[in-house]
Amino acid sequence: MTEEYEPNIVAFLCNWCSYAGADLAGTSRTHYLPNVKIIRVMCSGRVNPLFIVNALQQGADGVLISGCHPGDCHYLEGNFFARRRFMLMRKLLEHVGVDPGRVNMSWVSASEGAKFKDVVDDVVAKAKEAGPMDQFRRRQINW
Amino acid sequence: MGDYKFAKDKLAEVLSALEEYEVFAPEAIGDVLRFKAVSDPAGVNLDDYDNTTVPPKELMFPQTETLFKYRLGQTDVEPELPDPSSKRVVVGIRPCDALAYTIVDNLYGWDFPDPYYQKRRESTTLVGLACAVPCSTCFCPSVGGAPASEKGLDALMFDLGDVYYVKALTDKGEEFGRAAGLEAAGDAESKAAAKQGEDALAKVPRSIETTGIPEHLPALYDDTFWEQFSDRCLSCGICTFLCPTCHCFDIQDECESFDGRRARMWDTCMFAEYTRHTSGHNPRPTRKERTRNRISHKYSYFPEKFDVIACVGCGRCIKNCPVNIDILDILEKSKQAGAKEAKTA
Amino acid sequence: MAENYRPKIGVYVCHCGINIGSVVDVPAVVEYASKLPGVAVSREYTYMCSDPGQNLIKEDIEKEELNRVIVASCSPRMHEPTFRKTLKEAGINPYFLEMANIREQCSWVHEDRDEATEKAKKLIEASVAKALLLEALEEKEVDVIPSCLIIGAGIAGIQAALDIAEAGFKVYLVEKTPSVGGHMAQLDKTFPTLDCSACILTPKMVDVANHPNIELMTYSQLEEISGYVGNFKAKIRKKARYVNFDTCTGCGVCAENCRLAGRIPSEFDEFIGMRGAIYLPFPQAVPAKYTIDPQRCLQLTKGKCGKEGPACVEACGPGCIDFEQEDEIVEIECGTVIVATGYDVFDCRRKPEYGWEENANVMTGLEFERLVSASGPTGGKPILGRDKKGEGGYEPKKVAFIHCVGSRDKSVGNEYCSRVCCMYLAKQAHLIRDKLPEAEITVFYMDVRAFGKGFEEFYDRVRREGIRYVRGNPSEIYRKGDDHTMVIKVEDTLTGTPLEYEADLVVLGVGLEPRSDIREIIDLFKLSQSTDGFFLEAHPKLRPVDTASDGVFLAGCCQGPKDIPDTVAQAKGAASSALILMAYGKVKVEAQVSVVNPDECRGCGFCVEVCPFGAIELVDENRMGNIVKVALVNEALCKGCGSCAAACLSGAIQPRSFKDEQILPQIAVLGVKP
Amino acid sequence: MVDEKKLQDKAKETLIRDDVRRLIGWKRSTYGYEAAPAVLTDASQADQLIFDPTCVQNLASFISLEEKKPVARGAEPDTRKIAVMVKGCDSRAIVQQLVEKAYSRDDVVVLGIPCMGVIDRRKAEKLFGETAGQVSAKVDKEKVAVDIEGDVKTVDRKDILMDKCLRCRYPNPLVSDFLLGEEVEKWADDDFADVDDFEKMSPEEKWKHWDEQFSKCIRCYSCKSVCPMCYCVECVVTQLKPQWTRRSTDISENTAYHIQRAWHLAGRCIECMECQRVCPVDIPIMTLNRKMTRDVKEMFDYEPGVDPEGEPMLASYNPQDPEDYIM
Amino acid sequence: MMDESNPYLPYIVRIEDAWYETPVGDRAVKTFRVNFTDEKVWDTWSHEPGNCAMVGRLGIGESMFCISSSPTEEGYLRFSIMKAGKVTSALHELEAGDTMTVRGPLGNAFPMAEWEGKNIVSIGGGIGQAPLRPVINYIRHNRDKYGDLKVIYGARTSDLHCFKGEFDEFTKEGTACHLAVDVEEEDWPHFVGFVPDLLMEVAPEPDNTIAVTCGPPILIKFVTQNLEKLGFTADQIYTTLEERMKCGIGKCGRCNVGSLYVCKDGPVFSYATLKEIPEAFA
Ligand SMILES: Cc1cc2nc3c(=O)[nH]c(=O)nc-3n(C[C@H](O)[C@H](O)[C@H](O)COP(=O)(O)OP(=O)(O)OC[C@H]3O[C@@H](n4cnc5c(N)ncnc54)[C@H](O)[C@@H]3O)c2cc1C
Ligand SMILES: Cc1cc2nc3c(=O)[nH]c(=O)nc-3n(C[C@H](O)[C@H](O)[C@H](O)COP(=O)(O)OP(=O)(O)OC[C@H]3O[C@@H](n4cnc5c(N)ncnc54)[C@H](O)[C@@H]3O)c2cc1C
Ligand code: SF4
Ligand code: SF4
Ligand code: SF4
Ligand code: SF4
Ligand code: SF4
Ligand code: SF4
Repeated sequence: MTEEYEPNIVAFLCNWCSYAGADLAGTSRTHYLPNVKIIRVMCSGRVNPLFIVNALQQGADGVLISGCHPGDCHYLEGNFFARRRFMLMRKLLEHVGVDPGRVNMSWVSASEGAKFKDVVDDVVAKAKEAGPMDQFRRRQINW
Repeated sequence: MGDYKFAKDKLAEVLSALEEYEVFAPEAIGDVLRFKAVSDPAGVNLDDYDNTTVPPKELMFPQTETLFKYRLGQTDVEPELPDPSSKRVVVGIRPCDALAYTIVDNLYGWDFPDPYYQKRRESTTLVGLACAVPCSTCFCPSVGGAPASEKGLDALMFDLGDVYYVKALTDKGEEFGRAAGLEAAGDAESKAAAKQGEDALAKVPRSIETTGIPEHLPALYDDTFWEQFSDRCLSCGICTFLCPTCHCFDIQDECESFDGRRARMWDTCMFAEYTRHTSGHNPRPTRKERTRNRISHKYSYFPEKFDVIACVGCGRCIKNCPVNIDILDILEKSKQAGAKEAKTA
Repeated sequence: MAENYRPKIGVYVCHCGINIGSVVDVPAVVEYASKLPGVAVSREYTYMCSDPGQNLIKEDIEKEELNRVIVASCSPRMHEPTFRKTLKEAGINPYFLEMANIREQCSWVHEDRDEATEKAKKLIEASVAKALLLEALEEKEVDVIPSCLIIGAGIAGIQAALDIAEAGFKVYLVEKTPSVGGHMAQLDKTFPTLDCSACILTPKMVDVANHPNIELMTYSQLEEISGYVGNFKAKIRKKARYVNFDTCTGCGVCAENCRLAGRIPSEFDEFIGMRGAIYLPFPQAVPAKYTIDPQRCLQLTKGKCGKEGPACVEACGPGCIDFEQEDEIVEIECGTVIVATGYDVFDCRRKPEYGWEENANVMTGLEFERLVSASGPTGGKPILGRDKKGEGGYEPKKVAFIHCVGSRDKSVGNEYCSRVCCMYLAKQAHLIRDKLPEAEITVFYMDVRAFGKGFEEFYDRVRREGIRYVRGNPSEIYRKGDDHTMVIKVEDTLTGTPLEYEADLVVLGVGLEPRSDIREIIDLFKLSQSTDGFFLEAHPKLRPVDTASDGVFLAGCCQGPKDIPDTVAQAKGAASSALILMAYGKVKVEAQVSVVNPDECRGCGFCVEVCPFGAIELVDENRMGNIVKVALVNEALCKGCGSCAAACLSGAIQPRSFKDEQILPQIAVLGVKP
Repeated sequence: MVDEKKLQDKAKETLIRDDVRRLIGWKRSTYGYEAAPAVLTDASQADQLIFDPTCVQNLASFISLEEKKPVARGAEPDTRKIAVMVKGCDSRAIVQQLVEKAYSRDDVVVLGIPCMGVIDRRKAEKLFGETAGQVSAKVDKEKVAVDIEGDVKTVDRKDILMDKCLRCRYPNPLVSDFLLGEEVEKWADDDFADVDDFEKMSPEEKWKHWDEQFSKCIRCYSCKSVCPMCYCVECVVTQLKPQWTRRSTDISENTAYHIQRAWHLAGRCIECMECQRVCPVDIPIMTLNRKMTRDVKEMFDYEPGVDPEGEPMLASYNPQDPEDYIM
Repeated sequence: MMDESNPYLPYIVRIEDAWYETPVGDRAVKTFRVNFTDEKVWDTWSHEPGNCAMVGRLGIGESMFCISSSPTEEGYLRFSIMKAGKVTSALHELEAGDTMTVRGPLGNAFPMAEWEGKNIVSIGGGIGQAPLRPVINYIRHNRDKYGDLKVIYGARTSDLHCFKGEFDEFTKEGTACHLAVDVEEEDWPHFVGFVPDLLMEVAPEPDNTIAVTCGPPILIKFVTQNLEKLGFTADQIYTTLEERMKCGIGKCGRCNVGSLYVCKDGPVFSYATLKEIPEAFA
């Protein structure tokens, strides 16, 4: 598994902080890796943990959920629920044998464009370490 | 037709000799047995096995099966038919499960014959293994079977201690004997086998008299009799998924961006969604109707259409039902209820 | 246009000048998009957001009967409203728009042309996948309560209040301290014109107190706010002043008699002057009503004041003093909110090397303002080192001003420029020159930023008044001996010579910082902060007074450092934004609200527990003759956050435009490796 | 120990009540080591009822299993109560169902039974083989006596009782209107050693383990059908719009199904172990549930099914919740 | 006939024309006129009024619909499809030029030959007119073989009437058309009320007459009751049944009513047959 592979990461970013943070990374021309593809949701609390399972089934090598820092949720408390959910979902996936490095969460505020870059780099590095996530992929299965 | 035998410890060799066949035999994962294509003949063990949990119906009618593939935007479809020339042999199938094929054949051969099922049937040789000790929930003799029933089989093996006695029953069975390079058996083996069959028959633990059942079940259509069972049914469908004669399926399209397939997968009349219309109307809205349909289908509707009860008495539904819904219990009680119904009518 | 029609999608890929086109291979992306399912038109254009760009979309909608539009350009946070409007004008539902952010997420962050192009393709494909399942949404309007709540009565709050009140709308102006005025009231003269701060501010303060449309609540604090744009409900705590507000005439006899008179450092005078436990913060305070400091008042803290009981009670003619007074909670309803809570000056304790805490003759710019103010503790005389009775002291002979204290300084965490210090130090240098023509005045600066109207001229004038500007950033300031001589260690960076400059008054040009209590407001309104810690505006350029919360606007220094003219301008901007809503009288409520499928809801109420806005309740539903409980969403309260959807196990509740069935196809596209 | 006579009398008394529609208890099964649930509507049937260690089923499941039949126009729906017998573990299902508003407390009559443990059919079959005969049993602090058609065999509790009983923390019902029998003393605690053991595996080993287990799954959904907490009108796993999981049985869909199910039971599973018991292909489903139970307890200090006033775990939070891996 | 060797394989058809019968929205009815992409199929194709077909869209699935054109309308097939769930919604997205899949003809048919020489009364409601339309057209195109033809049809509102234009045509040809809406509406010249009531008003003579009816279950129930009141015997009444279907060829198991498979033994049944099967009215 040493052969270099480019992991594919699906990210769910809340509109108010993290998506804005990613925008800021853009406006400040902060270069980061292209492996992460962003889906915009209004709040990290919107992200159904089963989305992760689905993303892995589709062939993603990792996922990232990112929201406002605790206490800063535009919707008051959505990220608190999200935190609970993903703390737990990660454990569940880990128990099933999914490398925990594939499930990532971050708090990125609208002003943390630079942090967003760091998060992306980190998530990609972890997915690289975990190797390609083939076992779970729908289209990998022979039908 | 010839009689053959081989030493029990030669099983692996015999299986290895079947080069031109894809060989299927029961395989254990933990305590659960299921027929699987044999990858390592030495690993096959036909001792101490009652029957597989999942019936070998999956060999003719896999739980999930591609009907055809396509590419969106193109105007042709590509059927995924099994190749009838690829020969398969199932070693160790129990007589009840082989009998089940003969029942399902009726339906899959009816009018629009089902090529997927039929092609698999045609290409498969069934080498049965007679039951020396019947299972705890078995009642095959009551529905036309027996621990050493030959119906539907191409060959039948008997476990005679040190040797397997193999009785070829059809040409396919003969061919199997030849391909496996079996030696001819003698009278002794054939007698021992017959004896074993009789003994086993006597040991079958449960039974039911089926005469009249197909006729009186419809009369119980609205009877509250069903509820004493259906009230505790989970609608889980184990009974039907595991039944060797249950043949219902769902068809769904699956697509990966542009590549798609239409596939069918096992379904069960015990699920509420099975009959639910899009409008929300459900002709079988509660477990009562569903339980009634399962039993009636096997013991009344199917016989009415095809003149044979769609049950081989394998006892899987009894054994695996988590809430002790016991088909024999239902049938027995249906007789009492039927009698009552008749009286009041 | 019928929603059920087969989706006909138009994809519009923007070059954004060269912002996108220089990195992403736009023609290749356009070509790729044209083959995606449902795509009828795929085009490129230099500036999609320009009029011709929008017209292109409109024409296609008309000619090609498009019913879905995808604009691949900048962030939806930038132009989603623009293109929604385009769709609307072209006669299709504005929610049939999806944007692919190929600028912020592609061309600006990736260099490799191929990688960026591939990613752009994927992002558009995901947008197409979602667009296929978009639904038409209805934009509803609710009435806007014609009143505005303004928090903070510095010059920003005052100006906004007056503008709104003048326009005929009700204003609730809430000020934490006993008087309006804010920092501006503390200033002596104001740069660059040197108007007397009090002279220009006081009339406004009086107006605010007297305006029939303004309900002024000083010494008050916002406690709770709920609701949504157009319909806020607020709870305001009016703190007990222990003085009857209505009968107090402001005569001040009480304060004169207070047993602690002149013994408590006055916050208004930046603690260099004194007040009593009952006090008026400053003579021109509005309202001119006295307040008892509950932390210091002997009666209130010890239960006993002197032998004969509280002196103030004795002294007060109209008998206003009431120790039993309690805080009062006022509930109000308002349609809009302006936050104008201002700033704090940099806390010099965070720069101990300047010795501010230990040395009375090292003072902040704000302290200096009080020192030279005619209404200040010294009556405007620059006298230092007086004793407790206000006697003695000296006039400084050598005065030093230090620029950029707590600004542009990574070591204290403030990278930004505070924008006013250069000018106020120049102003102060001028003032001291005025008062002490003989003094030696030196200003230590990094650079001088005199960017405003009349600033450079003013700076030039000050320099010509015999004030020395030395370029250097002092590393240390310490007391030389027992007298008041301070040594400033600094390197003149123009000549490269290290200096040890001596002065007997050092003024630190402290910068502006977010208020230390800023969290109170953040927690109440869920506002975001920018990196510098000030409130984050909705857009730094185009929506500088708006926040992410609809109906809540920003004015003044709470959004970032600025001088008075800018503060006033922004206050007027915030006022006009609030006025737009109130004048129109209606506001669109979120269309992307959640909906419940009552056939799938199991009535568990998880969503009810999760919803931060209390927008969901369980109601009875007749399911084929059986009464069951199901969830129901109040669309006016729902903000569309979608937390409920993630909590609902059966997927019965879904936020419109972000439904599971709309997100899953996006995952399906983006999950696959290119 | 429960006096069956008293139990039957109480059942009769309950069934006679005007406001009770049906009573769910246990009766002797037609064969084998597990009793059968009995759904009674008439006091005359109460004599069938039993309670002994063969009474494994969690009858709380049947409250939600009963379909709400369409009511003809003009007719009144039957809103009478359901009476249900519950063991200690099962009673947590009632509590959790109440937390989740599956019904209100007034809709049920709970007949609680202190329990000393129930038989694991699989363990029994290993010990004594399958049987076509009827079985009854007795249990005390040390031993279980199994009576197979008169043939009595006595074994150690740990060899035959269900795993959940060996670590049972709630042998006495947490909610009941009537207690049938005397409360018993708790004999065990739960240290989650099974979860710890499992966690020693590497991700690859875990995946391999589940790959083998999940590939057996025939997706009969019995594990979900039997679960007292799974009472959704339509389960997400069978929904078509959107379709979360496909019906095809392959390792991807099977795994997805099991993750979905375990996820949905996180903080809700009350450890009655019914799911694992009913699985026809012996998939150790509880391993996932146990992991969730342990982590929910450890991370959020939450235990489902003990406090009827409690908040649902996933619909609540604590600002101090852990967030160690969050960047 | 279908590919004999594999009844699961569909034909691909191209939509020649598609239009809405009722206002666009949920439960709208859209009619598709289709032709085989491979015109040779016509050589082996033959269907009768009442036959159905599985119509689908690759990637989505297929569902059962009756062929709403009569075999006498040559060169095309028609389907009128109500938007209900997954497949029908996907089909509604299609327009002229797009392709669909068709698998059929399936099921039995109305015994048109048997009915020759008889009077026919067709009683339909809503989308239930779809299986009746081929019967009517078959008779119109074989006018001399049948007796009197009466058409009774209703829907909730006139908007929701399917095949609106065609009734005028029938009337012009001399066929009596009785139309109804459930509730009063402006400019409605015809009957206001439910179809079973309209039936009583029209009161067809049972003598030598066959009544065919189709519509929502409640309509079928009251229409049959009223027909019996008018003197029709069970074997003079025909209707079609609807059950959930997947294979359409009697294999997948779910459409059984008693021992009959609606997809093969039906969907056309005489009331005489149905009376014997309690499940038929579930
Ligand atoms: C030393 C110094 C000299 C200056 N000199 C000049 C000058 O010469 N010319 C010039 O143009 N500018 C000058 N400035 C800048 C000027 O002070 C600001 O531009 C101006 O005061 C900003 O006004 P504001 O209303 O935004 O904030 P503030 O004046 O800070 O007012 C905010 C008000 O809100 C209140 N408040 C805060 N939080 C709450 C709450 N939670 N609830 C209720 N009320 C609250 C506060 O009590 C305060 O009254 C100077 C600044 C300094 C530090
Ligand atoms: C013999 C017959 C003739 C029909 N003729 C017509 C017609 O001419 N015009 C018309 O609009 N409708 C007709 N229907 C009904 C039509 O089949 C259903 O509306 C359609 O299957 C709903 O499918 P869906 O995929 O949109 O619904 P979904 O709920 O998304 O699909 C679920 C699946 O369930 C099955 N299903 C669900 N409801 C029904 C149902 N009522 N009948 C059969 N299968 C169902 C199908 O297999 C379908 O693929 C007919 C049904 C039958 C049995
Ligand atoms: S009905 Fe039961 S006993 Fe009969 S064949 Fe099926 S599983 Fe076996
Ligand atoms: S196995 Fe038992 S509980 Fe499950 S559906 Fe069949 S009869 Fe019902
Ligand atoms: S969470 Fe879902 S199921 Fe529960 S009440 Fe809310 S919408 Fe209904
Ligand atoms: S009960 Fe077992 S086989 Fe059935 S779905 Fe659950 S895990 Fe799979
Ligand atoms: S698995 Fe989830 S959606 Fe399905 S029934 Fe259980 S709780 Fe409901
Ligand atoms: S998941 Fe299993 S153990 Fe948990 S409550 Fe449901 S059935 Fe019981």
